[in-house]
Amino acid sequence: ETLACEPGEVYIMNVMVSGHPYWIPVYQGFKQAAEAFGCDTIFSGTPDYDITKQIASFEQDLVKSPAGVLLHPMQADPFIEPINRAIENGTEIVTFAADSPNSNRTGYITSDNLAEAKFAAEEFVKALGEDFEFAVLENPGQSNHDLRVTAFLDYMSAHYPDAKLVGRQATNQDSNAAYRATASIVQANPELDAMWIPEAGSAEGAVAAILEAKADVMVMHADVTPTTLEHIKAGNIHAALNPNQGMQGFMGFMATFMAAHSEVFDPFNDYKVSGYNPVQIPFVDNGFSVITKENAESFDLNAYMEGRDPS
Amino acid sequence: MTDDVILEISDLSKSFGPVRALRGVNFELRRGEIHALAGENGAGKSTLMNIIDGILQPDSGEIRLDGKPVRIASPAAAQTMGIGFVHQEIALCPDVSVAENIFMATTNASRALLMDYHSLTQRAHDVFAKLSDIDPSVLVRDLSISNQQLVEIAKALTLDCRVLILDEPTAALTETEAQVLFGIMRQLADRGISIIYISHRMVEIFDNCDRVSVFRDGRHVTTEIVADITPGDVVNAMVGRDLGDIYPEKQPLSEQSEQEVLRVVDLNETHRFHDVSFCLKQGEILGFAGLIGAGRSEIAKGVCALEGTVTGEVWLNGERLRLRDYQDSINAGMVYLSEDRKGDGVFLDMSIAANIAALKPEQVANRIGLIQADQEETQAAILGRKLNLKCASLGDPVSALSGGNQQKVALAKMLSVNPRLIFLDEPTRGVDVGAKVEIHRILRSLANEGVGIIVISSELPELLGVCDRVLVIHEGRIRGEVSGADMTENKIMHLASGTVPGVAATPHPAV
Amino acid sequence: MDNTLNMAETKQAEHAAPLFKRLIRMRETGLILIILALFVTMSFASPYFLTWVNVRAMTMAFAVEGIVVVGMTVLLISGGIDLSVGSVTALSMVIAGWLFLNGIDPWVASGLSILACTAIGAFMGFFTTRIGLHHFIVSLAVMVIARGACLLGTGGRPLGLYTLPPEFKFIGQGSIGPIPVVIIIFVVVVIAFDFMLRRTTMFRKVFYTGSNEKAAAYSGIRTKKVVFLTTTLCSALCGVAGIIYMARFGSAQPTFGLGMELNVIAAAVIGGASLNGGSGSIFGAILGAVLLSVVSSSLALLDVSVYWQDIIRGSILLTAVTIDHYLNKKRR
Amino acid sequence: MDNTLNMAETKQAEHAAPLFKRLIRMRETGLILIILALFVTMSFASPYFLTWVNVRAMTMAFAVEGIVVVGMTVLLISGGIDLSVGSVTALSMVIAGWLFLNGIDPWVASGLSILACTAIGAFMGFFTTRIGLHHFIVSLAVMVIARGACLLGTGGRPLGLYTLPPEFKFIGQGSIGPIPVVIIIFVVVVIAFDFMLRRTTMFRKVFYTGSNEKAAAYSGIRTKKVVFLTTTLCSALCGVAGIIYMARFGSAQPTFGLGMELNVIAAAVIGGASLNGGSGSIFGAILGAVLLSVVSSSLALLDVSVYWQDIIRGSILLTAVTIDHYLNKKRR
Ligand SMILES: Nc1ncnc2c1ncn2[C@@H]1O[C@H](COP(=O)(O)OP(=O)(O)OP(=O)(O)O)[C@@H](O)[C@H]1O
Ligand SMILES: Nc1ncnc2c1ncn2[C@@H]1O[C@H](COP(=O)(O)OP(=O)(O)OP(=O)(O)O)[C@@H](O)[C@H]1O
Ligand SMILES: [Mg+2]
Ligand SMILES: [Mg+2]
Repeated sequence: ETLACEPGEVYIMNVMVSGHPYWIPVYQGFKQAAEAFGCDTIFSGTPDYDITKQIASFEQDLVKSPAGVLLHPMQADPFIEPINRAIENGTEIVTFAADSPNSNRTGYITSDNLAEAKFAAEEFVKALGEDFEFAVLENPGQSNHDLRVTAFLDYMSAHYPDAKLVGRQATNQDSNAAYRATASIVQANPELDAMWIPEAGSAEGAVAAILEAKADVMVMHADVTPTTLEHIKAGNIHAALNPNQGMQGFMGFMATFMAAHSEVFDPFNDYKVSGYNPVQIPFVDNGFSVITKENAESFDLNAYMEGRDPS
Repeated sequence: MTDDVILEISDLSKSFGPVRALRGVNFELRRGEIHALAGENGAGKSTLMNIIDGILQPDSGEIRLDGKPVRIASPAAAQTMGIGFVHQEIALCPDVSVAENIFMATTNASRALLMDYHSLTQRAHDVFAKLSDIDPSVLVRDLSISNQQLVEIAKALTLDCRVLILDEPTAALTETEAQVLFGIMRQLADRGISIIYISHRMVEIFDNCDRVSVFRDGRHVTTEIVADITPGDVVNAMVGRDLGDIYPEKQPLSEQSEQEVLRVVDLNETHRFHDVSFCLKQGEILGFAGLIGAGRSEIAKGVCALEGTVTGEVWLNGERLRLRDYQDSINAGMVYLSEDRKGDGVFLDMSIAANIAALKPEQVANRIGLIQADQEETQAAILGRKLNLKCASLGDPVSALSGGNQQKVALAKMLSVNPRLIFLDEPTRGVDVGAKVEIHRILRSLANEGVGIIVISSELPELLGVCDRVLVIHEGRIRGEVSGADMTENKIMHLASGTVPGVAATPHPAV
Repeated sequence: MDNTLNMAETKQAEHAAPLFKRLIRMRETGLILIILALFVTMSFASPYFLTWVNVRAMTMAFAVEGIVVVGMTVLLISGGIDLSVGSVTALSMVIAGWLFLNGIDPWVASGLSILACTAIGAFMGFFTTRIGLHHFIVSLAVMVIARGACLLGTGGRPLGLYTLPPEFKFIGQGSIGPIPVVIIIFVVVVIAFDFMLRRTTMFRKVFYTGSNEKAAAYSGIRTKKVVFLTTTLCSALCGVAGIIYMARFGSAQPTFGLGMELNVIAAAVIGGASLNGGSGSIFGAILGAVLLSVVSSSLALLDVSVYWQDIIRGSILLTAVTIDHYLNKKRR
Repeated sequence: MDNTLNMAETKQAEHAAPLFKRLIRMRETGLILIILALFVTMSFASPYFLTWVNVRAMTMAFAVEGIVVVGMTVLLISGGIDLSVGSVTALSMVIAGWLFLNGIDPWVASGLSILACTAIGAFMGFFTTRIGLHHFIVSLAVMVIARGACLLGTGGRPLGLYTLPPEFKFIGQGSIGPIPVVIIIFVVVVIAFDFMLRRTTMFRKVFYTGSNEKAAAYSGIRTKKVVFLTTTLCSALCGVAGIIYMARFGSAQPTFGLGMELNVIAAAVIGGASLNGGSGSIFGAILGAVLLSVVSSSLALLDVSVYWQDIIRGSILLTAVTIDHYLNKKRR
């Protein structure tokens, strides 16, 4: 007997700011895995950056009694109670890209922000030596972006104390704010060699400012947009580190599906007595790609989505 | 005056919901005449004018201009037909200079691309040369209400119109300014311009107008040539009965009490008034006279701690008041009726009942501070009836009332707290003769009950008729005092304009 | 006389069909009809709509914000406006959370936090009434400052507060019978303020002040004090809302409430509050919040494509306001 | 008479030192002083501040938004307000970008996009003037709808427009001599509108309408038309700004301009525009934008900690507005 969905068995992927393009390839991976098992999927969440609305949409998902929800919780703790309630009522929950570690969710799929930060640091050192000036833009309050920056700074100060942090500005994914901040940083630090930016929106503005100032700065950032992709092709941006979104969605589905079909799994532990789901996956790393001039062509989301159904 | 009819209105009707403001009205205006409109508050005068100016559309009826039926769709359309209108309620742009306000319509109509501020100011100066000495470059928001009224008039005079409508233009003006206006009106009429003049002051109608039309309850009652009738006839037609004596009996000399209701000693305000001392005896009605901007309102507000930083002493019924603000004054029983009813007298978008309760909402509330709607209505109904307030429902917003009825609401608000002393600044502004008589009677009976009454009025006959004693204010100082036989228009005018050396004011009351 | 007659007539009519008449004359009737229509449509469109779980989720989605809507409505009526509600709410969570993590009893911490928010309101009240700046600009500056304080207090990372005692979490997560405590608090606050605003002399002065500040001053009302108090009240209610959010989420989020101000003001305005002051009602504002929230929730429930959701949401909002406008016009 | 005397005095003084007097009497003088003070402080604090490159960068940071500020100021003066500026600007980029990617000449695409934005403005104008809804609520709905249209047109993905021809990119990235084209366009727009608003009869009607709509209508001004046109103008200028942004960033971002409305309104208000209509100036509003932008840039230049920046920014804003208020009070 093979594992497959019953008719009407549905899996939901719930996110915040649901119009953001980041989710598109994730959902494609989610769907591809679901199709392989004959399952139905729904893309859900709130278009707003609003925790209350995301919780409401999550609770509304539960009205449909899905077998499982792959959830990107906007904040960790507010979701503890809703997640636990969902599991009690028979819907399995797996988190991705952001976690709710104190809840009873069975799995967590993410890219390793520490690994990204480490890679970026080593890449700078490879090109610039151990003694250079660098700046970061950041987005306080957004956990994964925060982690990318703090991990980078920690790594640099631990391993390359000679490199000097000369600018650190919050630009909150706003390209105009990033433009302004970068322009000022470049002014104040004519010797600036490198910049690390945790997301692509700010990178667009930062590159514009650097080009205008005709400064020689090595830029790396996480995530990617068509514009930064073009900048990579043109050599204005050294590289972008892009989480493997497809894998995130695909593994996300697998983890959710397995949690919902845990009856096939009978591990050597106390789950029967203690009554928890045996499919516990503390952490899956979906990996990341390094986008450079050479491979940029393959990261055109519009080309990828050609002929695919976004919903 | 010629006989050709320029504007003709027949069978015009207009309703506001259940209120039938105009019912089949007929009216005609001839070239070069000054045609007065008279009628009680709410008779429909302003409504008719608003229709002629295109602000309101009639429900039925016909308007003919030069014999041709017309539809006046908007004030802009009225303007192109040569109709100019000075509104009962001042409508000026407060953030804009006087000069620009005056020439707003001209600016609008002109094809010029750029503003010519210099010529604007120059022309405004010319207009004011006859009228007043307002600086055309100041912002309208910095003008007093009377000066704003003058701007309104100046605005109308610059219009190139054939029909000029003046809706109670003199309500806030003193005799002097009013006379200037009448002079200008006559010149215009002689040039063939037709003027519709609305006023509740019979004297003005009889001194300056050619014909008079009387309205009652939205109906046109009669149109007469002024020379053929008497003010009594007009009042009779308006009210439907004879009013008898317009002013109540004065306080007989014999009954004058020595008991002081109010005593003000050495009241000073750096910019507005100086060394003001006076007292008010029980049973007496005191008047403040003066020219526009003399400082009458400011003194009253100063006494009530309503505005400005004032030094000096105020004693009410023998007790020294130390007022932090107007709230304290109200609590002490001293209230001030504002001259600018639209600006600070009423809450236009709130109900009549709520307006009347505003001074002390606690009065219509139960012990734990909950407003009792029925008590609120009852209070409003009682006061409304007393003042002959005409309204569809006490729950209507004040904005739905005619000008004079709004004034009655403002007055009712003052009376609602049973004050010990009332300053009434232009109390009968825009109020019809019938109601005026009523208000004067109320004032007298309040005075007889021991309530202090101080009346500020630009209408000298009113001051003479109502007050037992009048203080004349000139440039922020008390210039003199008249009472008894001394109380004549002539004497007051001389004192007010400063052409007579100031006679000693009320001797300082010994403290 | 005409008026006495007319008045008598009105009185009579009122007695004839008092409830119906009063309903028709109510400002809020239009909104109620629109929301009812939405409910009926939705219950045909989705079998899940009228389930208890869904209704509960929808109510929970606006209940706490509803408390802020109450404060904003009172402030709008008095003629003010407050853009800082979102950050002050967040700051309330952050202060209370920070104090709690530093060993202070959560109830005491909450009290102190609400007090701090009240002080912020007083601060804004000072600048608007004493110095005479516009509410818009003062509250905008405070919005930025309070958000900065949130970041400073948390280092930009949410404070995890799952160690809050259960009796405290009960405020945000518990239920009495089937009804969540949050909803109970919300309903109590709404009813209390709606009643006070309609009936007490104290709040009547808020209407006078907002309707015509000068006339109010000329009626002896200490208008500056009134505006000062409404400004303070609004921030205090943000403080309360922040505490409830904290109990509900078990965390304090420095980025909470971004953009909340527009939502809250929109709710009040849809419900009949005038941005020029002088009119508005709590009941109406809450209906406005319900409308906004139900539309969002419905679109989520119907699985409408994200790319269409905003367009539909905006269009429904515009349509609803237009219909309400016409219904009110007729009624007058 | 007292006032005649005063008038004479004023007249005389005016002739004595006309320029100085006029400067002192200008509404904007206070702001200029504050900005100057900021500049002086900053040039001591950082040697990089007064370099051409930095000034250029600071100007670039607000130049395009400055065009939107112009539109908003005119709208505010006429008594309206527009919350949709951010999304309409984004939509302008998206429409033009989408058309360009579908093979239409970028200049034609830009023209069509500006036209579309103008139509959106006309749509809002219709709802506010003909139906009689409040600007706030209409523009809020349109803000949501336009944002939705951005998402729909792009699938939420920014459109990469790297292939835009260089002569088009020149608008956003080129320079004439040392001066960027963006700044030239900005300065021309500002000077043109400032002049028109001060001097042309057409724009004076905007002041009249905003100051007292009734009085303006009584003078024959078609106030609804005026408000309709200012609403349309504001959106049209958002369209222009969107095109310049597109040329500058070489991409169309559906999420661009979130929260722009508050910034833009704040600039206008700091510069003396009244939210009740009737007063304001382009020059002042631009000074407001300069103030906001220079503060941000300075904080970045001084590398102030992220966690302190908001607090300092808000405090400077509040202080500046307060000082400006007192300077204006004195001047009167
Ligand atoms: N906008 C309105 N809504 C409802 N009723 C109105 C409105 N405007 C006027 N009315 C009513 O129409 C009637 C006529 O009012 P109008 O203003 O024409 O009186 P008026 O003769 O000018 O009185 P006054 O001498 O007091 O100015 C009044 O009963 C008034 O209440
Ligand atoms: N807000 C104000 N700011 C500056 N001056 C004012 C203000 N209000 C009044 N004044 C001035 O104070 C003086 C006294 O004005 P007030 O209104 O008391 O005069 P009044 O005798 O009541 O005359 P009226 O009301 O008929 O104009 C005038 O010169 C007036 O211009
Ligand atoms: Mg009238
Ligand atoms: Mg006066």
